[in-house]
Parts: sequence; C-alpha cells; structure tokens
Amino acid sequence: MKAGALLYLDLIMVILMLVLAIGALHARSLRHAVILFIVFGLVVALAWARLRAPDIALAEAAIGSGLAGALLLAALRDRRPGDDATRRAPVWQSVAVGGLVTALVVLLAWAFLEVQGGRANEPLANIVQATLHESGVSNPVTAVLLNFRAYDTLLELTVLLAALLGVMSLGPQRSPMRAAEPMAAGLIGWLIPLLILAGGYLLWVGAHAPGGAFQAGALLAAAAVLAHLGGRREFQLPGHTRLRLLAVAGCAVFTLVGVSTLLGSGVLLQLPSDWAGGLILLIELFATASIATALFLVYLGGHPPSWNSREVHPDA
Amino acid sequence: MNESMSLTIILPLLGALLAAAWPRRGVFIGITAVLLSGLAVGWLWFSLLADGPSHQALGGWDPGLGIRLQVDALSILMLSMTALVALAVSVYASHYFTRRSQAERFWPLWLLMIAALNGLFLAGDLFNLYVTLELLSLSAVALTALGGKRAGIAAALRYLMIGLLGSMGYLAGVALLYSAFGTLDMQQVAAQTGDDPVSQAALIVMTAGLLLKSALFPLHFWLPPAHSNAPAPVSAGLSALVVKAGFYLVLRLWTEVFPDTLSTQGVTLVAVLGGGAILWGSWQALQAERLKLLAAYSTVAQLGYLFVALALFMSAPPGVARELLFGALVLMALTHAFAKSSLFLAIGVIQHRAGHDRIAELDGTAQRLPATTFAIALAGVALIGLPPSGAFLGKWRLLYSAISLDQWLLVVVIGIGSLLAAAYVFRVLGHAFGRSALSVQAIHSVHEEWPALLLALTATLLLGFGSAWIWPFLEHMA
Amino acid sequence: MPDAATLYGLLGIVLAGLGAHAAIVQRDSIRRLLAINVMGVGVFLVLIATAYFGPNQDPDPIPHALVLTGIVVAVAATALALALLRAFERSDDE
Amino acid sequence: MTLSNSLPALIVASSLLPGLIIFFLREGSHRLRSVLNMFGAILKLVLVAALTWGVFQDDFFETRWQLAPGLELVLHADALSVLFVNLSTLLWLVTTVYAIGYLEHSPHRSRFFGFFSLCVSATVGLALAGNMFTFVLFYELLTLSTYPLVAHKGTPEAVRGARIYLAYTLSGGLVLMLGAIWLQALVGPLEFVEGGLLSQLPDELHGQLTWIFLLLIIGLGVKAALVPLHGWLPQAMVAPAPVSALLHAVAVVKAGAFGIVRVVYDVYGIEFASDLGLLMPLGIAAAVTIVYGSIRALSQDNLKKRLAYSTVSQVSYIALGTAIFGPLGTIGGVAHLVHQGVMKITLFFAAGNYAETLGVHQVSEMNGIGRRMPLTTLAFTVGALGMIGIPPVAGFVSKWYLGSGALEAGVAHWVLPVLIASSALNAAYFLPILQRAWFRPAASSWPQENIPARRFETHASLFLPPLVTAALALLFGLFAGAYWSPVEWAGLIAEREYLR
Amino acid sequence: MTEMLILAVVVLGATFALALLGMLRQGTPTDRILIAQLLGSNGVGLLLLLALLQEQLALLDVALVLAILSVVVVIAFTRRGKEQADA
Amino acid sequence: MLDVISLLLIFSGLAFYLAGTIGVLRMPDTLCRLHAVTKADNLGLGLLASGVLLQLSDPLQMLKLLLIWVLVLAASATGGQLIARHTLDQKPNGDPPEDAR
Repeated sequence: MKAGALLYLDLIMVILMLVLAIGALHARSLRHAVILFIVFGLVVALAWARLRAPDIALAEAAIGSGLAGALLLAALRDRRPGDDATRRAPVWQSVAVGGLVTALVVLLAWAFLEVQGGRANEPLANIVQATLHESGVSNPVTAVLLNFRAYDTLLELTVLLAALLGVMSLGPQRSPMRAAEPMAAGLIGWLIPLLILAGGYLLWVGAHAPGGAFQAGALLAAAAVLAHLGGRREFQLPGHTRLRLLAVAGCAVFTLVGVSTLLGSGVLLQLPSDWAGGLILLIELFATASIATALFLVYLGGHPPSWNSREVHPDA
Repeated sequence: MNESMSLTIILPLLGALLAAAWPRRGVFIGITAVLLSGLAVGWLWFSLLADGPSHQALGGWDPGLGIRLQVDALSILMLSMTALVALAVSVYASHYFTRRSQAERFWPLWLLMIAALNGLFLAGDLFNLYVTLELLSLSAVALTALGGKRAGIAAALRYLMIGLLGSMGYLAGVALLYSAFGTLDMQQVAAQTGDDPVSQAALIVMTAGLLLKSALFPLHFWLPPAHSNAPAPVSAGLSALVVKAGFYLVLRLWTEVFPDTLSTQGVTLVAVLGGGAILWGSWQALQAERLKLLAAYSTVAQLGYLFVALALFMSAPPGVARELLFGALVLMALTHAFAKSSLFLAIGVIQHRAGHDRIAELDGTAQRLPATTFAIALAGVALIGLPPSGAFLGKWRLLYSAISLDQWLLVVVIGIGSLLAAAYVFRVLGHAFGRSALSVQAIHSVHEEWPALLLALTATLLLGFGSAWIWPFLEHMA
Repeated sequence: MPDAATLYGLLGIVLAGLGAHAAIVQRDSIRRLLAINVMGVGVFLVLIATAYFGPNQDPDPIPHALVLTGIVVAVAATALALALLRAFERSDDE
Repeated sequence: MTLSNSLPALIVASSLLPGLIIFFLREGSHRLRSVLNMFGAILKLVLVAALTWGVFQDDFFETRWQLAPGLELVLHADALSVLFVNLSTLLWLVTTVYAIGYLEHSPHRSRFFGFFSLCVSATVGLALAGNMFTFVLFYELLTLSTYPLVAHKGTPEAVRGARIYLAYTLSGGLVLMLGAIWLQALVGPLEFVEGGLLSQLPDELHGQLTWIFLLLIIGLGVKAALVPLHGWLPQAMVAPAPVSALLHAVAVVKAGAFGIVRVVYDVYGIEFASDLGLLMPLGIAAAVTIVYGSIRALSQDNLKKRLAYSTVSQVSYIALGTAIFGPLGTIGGVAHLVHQGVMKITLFFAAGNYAETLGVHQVSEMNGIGRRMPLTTLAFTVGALGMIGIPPVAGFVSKWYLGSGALEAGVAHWVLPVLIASSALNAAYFLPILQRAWFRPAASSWPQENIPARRFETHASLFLPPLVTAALALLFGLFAGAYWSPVEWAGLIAEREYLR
Repeated sequence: MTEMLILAVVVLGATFALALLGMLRQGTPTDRILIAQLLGSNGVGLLLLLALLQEQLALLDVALVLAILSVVVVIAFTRRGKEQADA
Repeated sequence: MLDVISLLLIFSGLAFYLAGTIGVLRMPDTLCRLHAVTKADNLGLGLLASGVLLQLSDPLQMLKLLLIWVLVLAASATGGQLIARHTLDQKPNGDPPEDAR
C-alpha cells in the first residue's frame, strides 16, 4: 500500500523527467534548452533523494545541476548572436538513428527487466556493511569512495585535473565582471560565507553521513563563482605556484598516501584500519581544496593571469 | 613484487603532478617520469616471468568490493609498447615545442595520458576501466587542442564528444552487468556471463561504445581530423597508443569477459566493418594531400586489420592455428604502434624543416633529411606489411587464417588494402626521390631525427626478426 | 504493479536512448553536450535503481559511489568541452 | 655456431652489413665506400666458394631462424641454390667494379651503393631460401631494395618508371604470398625438397593445388616478365646501367625465373606437376613470351629497350626448360639461368659504356662504334652471338639442351619451331646492330662524348667488366663438358630431381 | 501519518508538475527563470517531506544545498543580462 | 496530536504552493507572476518547514531547517528583485526573438 501510493509521485517524476529531457534535447531555442536542462537536473536531484541516494542528490544539486548549469549559462553568454544552434541531421538520418537507438533501448529494457526478476547484488551491499567498521568511516558511500574503491576516486580526481589542465591550456579566462549593483552585492555578500560554512559542514559530516569532498568542493567553488559574478575587486587568486599547488594538492596528497601504503605494505592504498579515518579526512581536506580550485578555474573558462609562470616568449 | 604494477601507474601520475606544479621543469620531470615508469614496466617483466600472471587487490580489499589490477602477457606487451613509444616520443617532444608555454602545457597532460594507458592495460575492474578511459580521452583531447589552431580545436571538440558518447555506451553496459551480477570485477563477471539477454545487451552497448572510441569504420570520422591536427608528438601518441586502448578493451571483453556471449553475426559484422575500414581508410590515405592526414587515415585502415584479425580469431575453431593468430594480432598491434609513431614523428620533422606537410611539395626532402626519409620508408614498409617488419608475419598469419576459414572475401580485401597501402606509402617516397631541392632547413639537433628512426627500426627489424618469443610467451602467461 | 526500481531503471534506459539519439542527431556542440549529459543521467539512474531496495531499506552503497564518480567525471568533461567551444569561437577572430 | 649452420647466413650478411654501413657514409668518402663494396663482394665470393666446395662434397649447410611459430627463416644450400648464388656473387663482383666506375661523379652514391648491396643480399637470400616463406620474404625485400635503384636518378621518368615497376612487383609479390600461404594452409610449412612433396597429398586437394600453382606462377611471372606480366621491364630501363644489368641478369628477372624452377621442381616436383597437367600451360606461356619479346625487340631503336625486350624473351627459355618434362630440358633451362646472366650482363655493360662514354642511346647512333670502342663492342658481339645461339658461345649450349629435351619429352613439334623462330628473331634484331657497329662508317661526332679516348677507349673499370663476362660466356660454351661448368651443375641438379 | 505524508508528497509533486507546465508555456526567458526559482523552492519542500517520509535526515542537507545553489543560478542568469546590457 | 498539527501546517503550506503555482500560470505579466511566486516561496515553504520541524528531535537539524527557510526567503526576495530589475532592463528591447515560440 505504502509503496503503491508513492508510485504516484514516482510516475509524476518520471513524466517530468521525460518531458524535461525531451525539451532540453530538442527545444528550438538553445537558451530554452539550457534552462530546461537545469530544471531537469533539479528533478534528477529529487529523484536521487527519492531513491535514497542523498550523497548523489547533494552532488547533483551542487555539481550536476548547479555548477554545470552555471557553466552552460556562461557558455551561452560567449555565444555570438549569429550562431545557428538549430542545425541537425537530416530527417532520414534522424529516423534511422532513432530506429537503431530504439532497438537498443528495447534490448536494454528487456535485459533490465530480466534482471529485476532475480537480482544478485545484495551480497556485495552486505559485504560493505560487514566491512564498514574496518574502513575508518561510517558512511558507506564514503567508505566505498575513499577506501574500498579509493583508486577509482584517485583517478577521478586526476580526470578533473586533466580537464583543468586542458581548460587552462586553451587561453585566458573570460573578462572579469563589473562590480554588482548593491542589491546583488548584498546577496552575494552573505551567501559566500554561508556557502563556505556549508562546504565545511559537508566535508566534516561526510565521514558518517552523506557529504564529502566533492559536495564540499562544489560549494566552495560556488562561493568563488559568486564572488566572481559579483565582480569583487578584492577577490584575488593566489600567484601561479600557489595556485598550481592548490590545484594538484588533492591528487598529490592522495597519491602520496597511496605511495606510502605501497612502501609500507606493498599494496597501493591499503589504509591501516587504525589510521584510515584520519587519512581519509586528510585526503578529503586536500581534495576539497583542489576540487574547489578546479571547478572554479574551470568556470572561468581559461587560465587566470595568475596561472602562468612568467613567459619568455609571449603567447600568440 | 606487486609494487611494480602500481608503480607503472603511480610514477607517471606523480610526474604529471610535479610537472603541473612546476611547469618550468617540465622537460626534465617528463623525461624522468617516462623513464621511471618504463623501469617499473621492466620490473613488472621480472615479476611476471618469475611468478606468472598475477593480480593484486588494491587497498587490500577482495576483488568485487575493491579494485583489482592484473597483469598477464597481453597487458605487459601493451605496457612495454607504451613505455617504449612514450620514451621516444618524449625525447622528440623535448625538442619539438619551440614555445615554452606550449611545452609547459604538454608535459603534465602527456604524463596523465601515459598513466591512463598504463592503468587501462592493468585494470581488472569494469568501472575502473570507465574512469581510466575517461582520463585517457580527456588528456588526449586536451593534448589534441594544444596546437591552438582552429582546426585542431574543432577536431578536439569532436573527439571529446565522440569519446564521451562512447564511454557512456560502455558505462551503460557496466551498469547492466552490475545490476545483473552484482560485481564489477572482470573475472567475477566473466564467470557469470552467458548467452542470456543481459550479457548480450551489455556486450552490444559496451562494444559499440568502444568501437566508437577506437574509430572502427564507419565510426572513424572523428579520427583523421583529430590525429592530423594535433602537434606531431601528440599525433604519434594518439595514433600509436590511444586507439589501441579501445581495441585492447574490445579484445579483453570479447575473449575474457564475454567468451560465450558473442554471436556469429556480431563477429561477422565486425569483420565486415574491419574490411570496410581497410578499404576506405587506405583509399582516403591515398587521396590525402597532407602527410599527417595520410598517416591518420592509414591508422583507420590499420585498425581495420586489427579488427579483422580479431573477428577471425573469434571465429576460428580452438587449436594451434587460433593461438598463432592471436600472437599475430598482438604483433600487428605492436608493429603498428611503433611504425605509426615513427611516421608521425618523421612527419613532424618534415613539417618543422620544410614548414608544411603537403605531399605534392615534398620533392628534395629525401636529400636533406635522409634519416627521416629512411624512417618514413621503414615505417611505410611496416604499414604495408612487407618484410622485414613484424606486420609481415602478422599479415601472413592473418591471411593464413582467412584462407583456412574460407574467408576469401577477406583475403581479397586484405590484398587490395595492402596494395593501396603500398600506393600511398610510395606516393610519398616517390616525392622523396624527386630532384627539385627546396629550402629545407638543416637539422639542428640529431635528437630530432633519431627517435623516429629508432621507432621505425623497432617496427621493422626488431619485431620482424625478434618476435618469435611472443607466441610462447602469450601462451604461457595468459 | 512495477516497483520504483524498475520504473526508474526503465526511465534511465529511455533517457539514455533519448540522449544518445540527440547526441548523434544534433549538430550544435552545446546541444550535444546536453544530450550526453542526459544520457549520463540515464545510465546513472539505472545504477541507482538497482541499488534501491525500498523506501525504508538501506540501499547498496557501491552504485552510489560509482555514480558520484561518474558525475564528477561528467562535469569535468563538460567543462573541457565548453572551454574548447569557447576557444573555437574565439579563434574565429584571429 | 658451426660453419655448417652459419655459412648461408654469413653469405647473406657479407653484402648486407657493408650495405648498411655504406648508408651512413658521407657522400665524399668515395674510397672507403669502394673498399667496403669490394671487400664485401670478394668476401662473399670466398664464402660462396667454400659453400660450393662443401656442397660438392655433399656437406650440409643450413641456417635456421624462427621468426614466428610455423614461419621459419631457412637458408639452405643445395645444388640449385649454389648455382644461383655463384652466378649472383660472381656477377655482383663484376657489377660492383663497373658501378664504381660508372657512378664516379654522380650524386647520392652512398644511397645507391647501400641499396645495391641490399639488393644483392636479397638475391642471395632468395637463392638460398629453404622454404616458401623465406623465398617470399626475400622476394619482397628484393622489390624494396631495387625500387630506390630504379628511381635513383630522380627525374620524373625515373620516378614514374620506378612506380610502375613497384606496382607490378608488389602485386606479384602479393599474389605469390597468397599462393604460398594457401599452400601452407594446406600442407603446413613447406621446405624445398628435391622432387617436391606435394605428390603425397590426397587427390581431392589437386584442384586447389592447381589454383595455387597458378597463383605462384603469376606471382613469379611478374618478376620473370612472362607475357602479359612483363610491362614493368621496359619502363624500368630508366635506371642507371649497372642497375639494369643487375636487374636483367642477376637479381629481379632471374629471381622470378629461379622461383619458377624452385616451385616446379622442389615444391610440386616435376613429375607431379606433369601429372597435374601444369607443365603444358607454363610451357605455352613461356613460348608466347619468347616469341612476343623477340618481336617487340625488333622495333626498338633505343638500345636498352631492345635489350629489355630481349630479356623478356630470353628469360622465358628458363621457364620453357622447366616446362619440358625430362632431364635434358631441365639441364637446358637451369643452365640458361647462368648463361643468359653472363651474356645479358655483358650486353648491358656495353650499352652502359656507349651511353656513358659517347652518349649513344639509340641503335641508330651506333654506326661505326666498333672502331671507337673496340673492346666494348667485342664484348657486345660475344653477348649478342650467344643470344642468337651461335656456337661456341654459352647460349648455343642451352638452346641445344632445350631442343634435345623437347625431343626427349615428345614436345618437339611445338618447342622446336619456337626455338628456331626465336633464334631467327634474335638474329634479326642483333645482327643489324653488329653490322652497324663494325661495318658502317662512324658519324662525324658522337652525341655527347664524355670520356675522351686516351690509352683506352674508356675507363678501365668500365670496359674490363664486360670483357670478363664475355669471356665467361665463351668459356661456359667452350668448356661445357668441364666439371665446373654450369651445364654440369645443371646435370647434377637434374639427376637429383629425377632420381625418384 | 505516513499515508498523509505520501499524499502531501504527491500533491507537491503535482504542483511541481503544474509549475513546470507553466514554464513550458511561458514565452520569455525571465519567466522561465522565475518559474525555475519556484521549482527550486518546490523542490526544497519535496526534499523536506521526503526526509520525513524516508526517515533520511540527510535529505535536509540536500535541501540546504539546493536552496543555496538555486540562488547561484539565478544570479548567474541575471548577471549575464547585465553584462550584455553594458556591452 | 503533534502529528495532526504537523500535517495541518504541511498541507496549508501546500495550499500556498498551489496558489503560487496557479498564480504563475494565470497572471498576465511577469511582475505579477513574480509576486505570486514570492508568496509561494515565503509562506508555502515556511508553513511546510514548520510542519516538518515539529517531527524533528535534534536541535541541530531544526536549526538547519530554519536556515533553509531563511535562505529561501531572503534569496527569493533578492532574486525576485534582480529578476524584476532584469525584466525592466530588457523591456525596451523586447524579448529576444530567439525565444519566441
């Protein structure tokens, strides 16, 4: 009965997501599409909440919808007015691809339904529960991320670093904003400390409850984005060496922890269970700093003046 | 013992971090890191030869809960290929970038790419492979755009989109597999796959995604612009190593994770596409007006050979001939890596010295750049599949299998492909003999020329005459 | 009557299909990027749906961790793509 | 590492290593290059002499090197390979002397001599190949190493000629490779064994074996210039004279002919090939080529082109001899392998001398050239007479054996007319040249007199080689019965092939 | 209690859908941002209810973050207009 | 008892949400719509949050809930103001044509 009634909510959400997705994918106006996509992200975050995935809901709200939305809007601003965004494949191609994709979807759906008959993945969840006490944290998702599958997370930080380096190599950042009018400035003025506070809170709480480095980093980055949007004159990025150190710190500390475990026990990232909690916090701390730096720099869309070491040959 | 496995990934990663933090020391850090990770691969050789194929649960958690790294003959060969090519390309790159800003950007990304490749060849976990694939494609994309030219950026953008689409397809398969089998470990998944709908659906989407990433015809359209517009060392890395990653994964998935799932139709389809790649890629290479585009299309064609070989391998009945074909397939992949990286480096030298890479205006280059021309010739020999290259042995086995399996159409396709390859290679070499002496600047430093030459010699002489051990090695260390 | 996991899982598959279709059919880079992101959400939904065992039961944390990783990777890729797009449009002026 | 398992490899290496070193020499280090060349050539001669002596004593020489499972590089010395190795080694030495003189002042000599040495290495490897795989490997290497020689001058015609050459030979190589692989797929790695091994195969494979034979002969026929696969040969005339000489007498064309001999005798076995009915078509192809080449040669004014078509015709005598079932035919064909080599190289040396010394390229410019360059023309005359088949030059001997072989095999009704017609045509296109050279008055000036006549008509390194080879052609004819003569070797080979 | 909460969640969900319908119908981008904001606060409400319903207090954190970040998006959007107007 | 009050608050909050939403759908121009939205945000969420608040026991969580409400309140007020300003700025030019459906 209970689950049955909730199904109405589920149905509403499903329909909403479908409508929003189709709208975001095929709206005639590009800006319209981007806004629909941001709303889509919001609904997705709700869906994560509904599916008991608060960690992901947090990340989706902060990164997937929030920051990605800001990025997309910034990209829209870069667009020249004349750009034609409605170009798409000819109809026959569209239909052909549609047919192919439909076939794939049917196949996948069939397979998925087949799976739903008898699922086998509970044992692994049980193993996680049984092993949780050795991981140094009590939030199972954090345990998986930073202990059981810490290597994935290290690589994920590296992916972020690669994207950052890529973005930094593509040219200078967007021109800074003008100072905001008092109204917005006031809003920004009290939002920033709140964001920083919330970020710190999420980082701390991550060990035993949903939250952690990514969500925290995203919030800190959002604070910096806000400051940038407000055109704050006093908002200065650190100099090039420090900025670079900040960007690689998360990855570097993570790697160094890995190396020291490698030297100690011969196994990469085998955290001694007594120290695991502390090491995870250490890693998360630096990871948060790096993630925040990376997300913010990435939002700038190019390297800030303080990124480059002094050039001998000027850039073309 | 097992430290070496992690080190092959960690060392280039550390190097990348250092190079990102201290860009001024990029060249030193870069070369050192590549050298050290090469040494780690060497160490891994020792432990592999001593202990046989092994795996390691990272973090000390059982596979399933944790992530497994694994090493066997195939992965160590791929790692060695990466190490050697990366070393030669790195030496070349240390002279290639004339603007310091470009050099500073190159090294961290280049090292990340190598870390990703090493990680990919060692991964034993399906989701970890997704992350490594993304690391690989993001660093490769960033490197592609490094030249800063409009065409390069456009190519990089397209490359990125395709890469993302491909990895999403792959991830969809992983999600399905996890939902069905409750594990991400390749061996544990492999124990449960069969010809059920889940395995089939997962196989189809994962393969489709990877074929897109490895640019199998007709999904190759993004490759030529990306490979031909990137800076020369990057092109070398992309064409020699990065496309191999997708192929390697398809190979692993087909042979190890889904051995009972693959249908004959699927194999036939890939064989047909591979054949199409051979013909179309070679034909386009013949039409190309620029050397780099020629080399890029040649990669499309060579991937076709690899996939045709893979399809034949999958459809061959178990037995000696099948094992021999497997070795040949690996040898062809290795030869192509060395030959193609050599070709791109040599083209880079020409581009630097002549100021362009238009084939029609290459006359006289041979006289000015003999070592480079020789490298192109040797690399070309390997691409055609003529002796004394490793590709000759590979092609012999490939044709042998095609004939044994009565695949006469493939025999014809491979034959035509070889002739087309000869045509495009000698179209370039013919110009190299031409008389008109152009203003080709003399080489400043021999370091610029010898990496290409060494790579070409590896592809031809070393792999042609010294690769008989690969077969028993693959058999005993699988 | 279908349960929530099935419903969201199927939705995820459909979203992935819609995203894939649009990613191929659309020519504009931003639109493609949106499409790929929608596709990603679809795949993530499948994972999270399989981790869901009921409104009052603890879910399987592993897919959650995977999706978290996936989201970060997707954002990183999106950011790089947008920066490339920007660089491309700027290079027009040179 | 004994001599018996290393000597074949050493023979290949004796030209390969100097060749590789020569690539890296400076253009100006003329003396060092020449020394290396001569050293390699003489060393090879010594090694080959040792090998020949050993084989004569029934010693066993074989080098094996596994490249891949089932693909073994086998260098093996048997009577047939010794014959070919001797020919190529001897003529390489002579050609090297000639080439050093010929290219004295031209550019890119390091490149030229490097590939020149590679080319000979490939030829020797081909001669010593102990199985089909090795043969194909060296066959392709030969193509690769001759391409730069043909393109050497770098003129548009040279590059174009080289491209045509490459198109033909690479396609041929591919077809040969396919045939070899198919064969391997049927019977496994196939070593060359006197008498062949295929006759033991079951009957149902005979159809496939016929197709394979066709592939192999087409593949080999391209290099052997069997009509209609001969199109590259006249085009490749753009190469420098020493290259043409090598191409026609030793390396490329001979490689094809030698391959045909190998396939018929040591893969299929002459009896089995005869049983399968493969010899007749081969013989007819050879006959057509013989006549066709001669007819085309008639109308060529360019001397080198005339010689090229003559090669088309003459090389097919080897194939013809192979196609005649019977020891005498075999002797004729195999001996002609050598005889044609020494005669044709003489002719090309002479043609090169005319061009290099006086700028004479056309037959019509040769009036009275015999008085200006008597030694060269003397050598030319010996070669030409040999080609026609006039005793006592070597060509006569091979034609004699071919004729007797045809009688023995009962195919005289069509072989003899071909031989007679061909000889008549040979005479028709060679005798006028001789008549011009000796008996017509010289024109007032030569087209381009590069080397003035002093003590001798031209440089010693130019006129000595043709004299030597002409002498050889005479000796092989005069002393056909001596135990060291090609004919006797051919007899030895025939004896072994028909033993069973 | 639980049944009523579920009812409340469904109603709020329906409101959400309704607002979205309005968004799809409205013309100007400003309206869309406006409704996006409404949807945001709607979403916050939904999260609060879900937190009770599923006994997951962590969803309150999600609500917090959502509340903050929906403002960030609004600012990002309006600042865009400002820049353009100045340019 | 507590449950009943809590539910009452929640449902009255829902009523405001509904009213705000319908307002958005029916109001003629942007500024009026803005007004409606602000109502829904402030009152709807406020009532709903207090309903939820009654069900909580942890003071920290209660504080958080309060913070959320204050945040939405202030943000929507300020954000609404920004949007209003933005709308007025854009009025002279009319809406960008690309958004016309």
